[in-house]
Amino acid sequence: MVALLMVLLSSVLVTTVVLAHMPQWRPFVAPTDIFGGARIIAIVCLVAVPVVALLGWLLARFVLAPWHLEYLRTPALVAIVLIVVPLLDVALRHRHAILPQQPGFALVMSTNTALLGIALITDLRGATFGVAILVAVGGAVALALLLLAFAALYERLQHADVPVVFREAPLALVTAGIMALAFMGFSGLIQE
Amino acid sequence: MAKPGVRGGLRLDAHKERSTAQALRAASPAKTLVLPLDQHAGAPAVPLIKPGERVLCGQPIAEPGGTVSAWLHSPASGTIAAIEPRPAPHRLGAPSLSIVVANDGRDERHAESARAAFDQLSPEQLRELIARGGIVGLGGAVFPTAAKLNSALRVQDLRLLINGAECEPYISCDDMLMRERARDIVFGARVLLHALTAQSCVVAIEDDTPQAAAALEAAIADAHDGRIQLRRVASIYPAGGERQLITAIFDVEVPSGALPADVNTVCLNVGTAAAVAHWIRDAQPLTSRIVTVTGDGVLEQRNLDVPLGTPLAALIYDCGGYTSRMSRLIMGGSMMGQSLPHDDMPVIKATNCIIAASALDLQPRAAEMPCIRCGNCSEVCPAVLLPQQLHWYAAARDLDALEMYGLADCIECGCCDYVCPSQIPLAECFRDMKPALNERLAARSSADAARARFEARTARLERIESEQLAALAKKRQELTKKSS
Amino acid sequence: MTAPLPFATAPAPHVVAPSSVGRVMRQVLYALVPTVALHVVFFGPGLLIQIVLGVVTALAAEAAALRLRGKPLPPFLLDGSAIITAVLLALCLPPLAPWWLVVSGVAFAILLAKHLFGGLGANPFNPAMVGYAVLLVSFPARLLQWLPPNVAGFEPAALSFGETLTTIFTGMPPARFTWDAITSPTPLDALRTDLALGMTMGEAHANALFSAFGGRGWEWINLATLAGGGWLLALRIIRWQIPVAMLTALFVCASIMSAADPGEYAGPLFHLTSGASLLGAFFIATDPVSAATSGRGKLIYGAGIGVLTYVIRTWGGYPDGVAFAVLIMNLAVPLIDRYTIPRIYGHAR
Amino acid sequence: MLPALLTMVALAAAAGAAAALATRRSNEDKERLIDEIDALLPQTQCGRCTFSGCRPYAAALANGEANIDQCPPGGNATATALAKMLGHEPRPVDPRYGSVPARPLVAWIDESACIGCVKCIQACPVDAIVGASRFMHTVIAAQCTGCELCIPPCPVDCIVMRPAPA
Repeated sequence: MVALLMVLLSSVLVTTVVLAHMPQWRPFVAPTDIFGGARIIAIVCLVAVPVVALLGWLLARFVLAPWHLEYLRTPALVAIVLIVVPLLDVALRHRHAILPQQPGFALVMSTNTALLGIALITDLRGATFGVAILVAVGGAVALALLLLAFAALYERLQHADVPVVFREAPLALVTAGIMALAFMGFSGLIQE
Repeated sequence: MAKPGVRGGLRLDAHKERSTAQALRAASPAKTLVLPLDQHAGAPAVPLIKPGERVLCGQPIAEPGGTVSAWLHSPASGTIAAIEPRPAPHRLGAPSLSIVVANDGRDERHAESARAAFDQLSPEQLRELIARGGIVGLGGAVFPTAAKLNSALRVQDLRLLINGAECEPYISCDDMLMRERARDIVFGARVLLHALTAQSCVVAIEDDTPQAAAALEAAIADAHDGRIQLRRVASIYPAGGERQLITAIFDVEVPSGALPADVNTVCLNVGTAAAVAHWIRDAQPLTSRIVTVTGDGVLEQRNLDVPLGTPLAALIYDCGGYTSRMSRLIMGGSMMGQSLPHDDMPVIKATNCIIAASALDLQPRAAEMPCIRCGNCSEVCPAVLLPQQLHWYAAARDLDALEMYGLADCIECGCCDYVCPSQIPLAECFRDMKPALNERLAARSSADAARARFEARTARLERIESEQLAALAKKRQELTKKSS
Repeated sequence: MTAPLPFATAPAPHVVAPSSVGRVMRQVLYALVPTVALHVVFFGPGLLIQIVLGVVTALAAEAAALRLRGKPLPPFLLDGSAIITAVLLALCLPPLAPWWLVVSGVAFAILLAKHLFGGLGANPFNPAMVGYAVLLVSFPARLLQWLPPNVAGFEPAALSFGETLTTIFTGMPPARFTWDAITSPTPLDALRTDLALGMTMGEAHANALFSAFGGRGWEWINLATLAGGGWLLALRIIRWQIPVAMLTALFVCASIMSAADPGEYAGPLFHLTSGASLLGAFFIATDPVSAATSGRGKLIYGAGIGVLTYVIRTWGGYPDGVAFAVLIMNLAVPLIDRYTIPRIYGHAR
Repeated sequence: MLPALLTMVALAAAAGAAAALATRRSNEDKERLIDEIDALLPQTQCGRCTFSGCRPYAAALANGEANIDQCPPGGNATATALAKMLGHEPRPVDPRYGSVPARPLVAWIDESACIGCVKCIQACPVDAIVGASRFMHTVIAAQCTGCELCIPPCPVDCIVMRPAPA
């Protein structure tokens, strides 16, 4: 449980810092800011992570396992991410949720889904279909919420009178550290 | 949550009994009267007279300088001493072009032509007549009344709201007016109903003014006019704010950026209604108004009927002069009034109250501390804004966020400021940020308008070109036909 | 007429309520007096020493941070917020905890959790709870060495003030005692140990630490906290939403679980009156800087803390969950605030 | 070996197809992007960006054929907004395209010198000049965007830029 949360946290940290510092990676328009970007990515995560997990599970179960190709699990999962994310990109553009623009969106997304998907799949060796889906959906919801919360927090800190040397990345790291501390409270909740 | 209703606000110490203890009296005439030409909202008025000319009391001395502007009348008989820039209270002491009348004290009245009873006139004629009386909103916004009536007429089924809810502390001029001249208010309301062809009128007052309520009830009963009714609202500042009052009385909210007319309402101050009555019934244009002189810094705290243009110094002298504790001169109430740098300025149409404040009236501000996000400000905000967020983004000059959090809807009532434990001057901070935001909104709308004109022009040029091409082709065809 | 009198001008409004941050913080401190007093009655003078140590550390850390950041000292040093952080943290520590525990915890809270984020008003996490969580994660054993309550039925090792002082500063009990002789787990800790050993609720409750409601002694301390919280509510220093939402959520969770299996789960009253439930509800979660601001936001925030507290207490690895629950909900506050912006007057929803 | 190869090739092919689909931008997408960019521009239609108007500049930006620092009337605010939207590094307006006015200027016609040639009226992109042939012309200050396009055509040089009235 804590291990999973830490993986989510690191993923969120990377995403937010990327959104804040690499505007060219932002997949959205001006009025939407760090939080706006986080919101789109959160929505995408909610859809993409379960889909990736599901496809990964099916692939592992019905293709890789019968042919004894377990060693291909990670590259196969990355490939699945690369299939799912652009398709989602197309779908979102069609629904006018994002502007048709830079390639950053797919990049940020694939980093996230890949990270999480790999974490999930390593966690789920031998899990049944139901458990796999449950954990995938739970992880996606947790990731989405965390991402939104962290982005909102990060935005609130933008105008704070933070000592100069701690601005930006150091502060994000300290914040993530305190968050990790808070998540220690969950230790022992689920026997790992 | 979506249900409209008055939210926020504060119960404040009213400090009104100090100035309502004594009856209304006329102020002693001043020797010189100073009348700024831009004392109303809209375009400045244009003088009709030259320096040295003799004028009579009530004679028009300046005419409207635009569609939204107002007439100006001489408050006394005498000669025009000058037309020159003089310090003006609405500009916080900065000079503004003014007509200076030297009062000869003879009080000769300008003869108005006899006129028919108001219900003999058509609404259009009546509105035109109201405009000629120089009547503007006397609640403080000084918007020309006739312009307000005319612009409201684009809406059907108007209802009239006469605002007697004088919510701001210290001010009692409307309370005094309602006590002593309730009949004028009711008469004015009937005139305005006719001018608007409206069918109902609510006179709204606060529930802590029993004498005014009794006087108005009697006057309404005497008028035998079933269209007019009296309604009381809780005396929670800012109950008398136009939008807040409309919500309290009619249970609708005025949409952001819209006018009361958009919810079928015309809201006018009781003083405005009384001024309309004086003009239409008694042929007295707006040359004087009731002013509350109060505060611990003046000897005699009371309400006076003051000719416009009377210097504040003369008015204070009339009330016994300053006390030794006098420290701050405020035009308006203690929440929204403006602090004036000196008293060599005239009473204008917007002057409802002069507070000569001493340290006993003022609460010294403690040192400003950072916001601790206690949220008291958002609880009292009548516009349901989040002042703590606005302050946060105003400090960072983040116009995007200020727009999103609704700075444009701030009514600058000062409630947030009043309750802030960190003693942050929030109202001032918002007043400072508003021009930048307005400039940005204006730039956006003018860009939109320019785009529309450009597109219209492009379309027109294309159409003309295609028409010319078509005509050319037609001609060529005819020529070939002829030659063949 | 003579030359015009010049008057000093000032922006409106000209009258403001006579309140200040220092006053708000002082009233919170006064409201904590009954809790501290009863704490001393039941657990000896250790808490007072911890508070003194904590306050001195807090002021020193605050002064150092302000100096480093180039801020004026007096207004911020005297605003009392650092003192509240120290007192709340001291209240969470065992009365005989070694001195370096409270000192490092408070220093961590003030320097890292408060000033790193911009000082007063800008810290997204409750500093006292950050300090406590750091200590709990780093030195769990030290934080569980609580004392038995000074009530009939116990033979509490009555330590004198001097002995308490030496114990705190040397980290060793007086020579005539061993640690085991003078310490005792808190009721929450005792309960989780007993349940882990396979006892039922009934058997666990036979322990002399428990009374009809919760832990003996603790029930009175909590009553004092309730009184202090009520006073703050009456003064409108805090609003009802957070305490009510948090306690209701805790009550509902505990009721459902204990109704489902009374042998396995403690009842709602036990949860409300033990651990830091009430202190958390009235004094910790209501810290305005790190809490949600709108009414609805406060309800969500409080309820979140209640549920998380119950979950962590019941199934997690630590005996009490208030600190972690508060920190997790602190993290969610900017998000809650964003989605509970009230509808502005005259705007469509 | 073969199954492994087959699996990975199949997955890679699918990923390639998805990427190809994603990189194709429909016309509708492009129009929407141009509209969004156009909304940020000041609509002076002055052409100082070297394009024939604001929307052509927006189209060039959307196609990656122009830089964000080419709009002097919009000033640094517009440049920053464009940078934010398009994910470029924010930078001030390039002085080669013209200087950023400190405060908004509008055209003003010296009516005593105007000969009523209507050339400026034809030049104005936003119909802000009124007048008829052989009658003097006037700029409607509230509608003038300050594009300066009316200045070169005037045969008697009677148009000057002045600060906009308050």
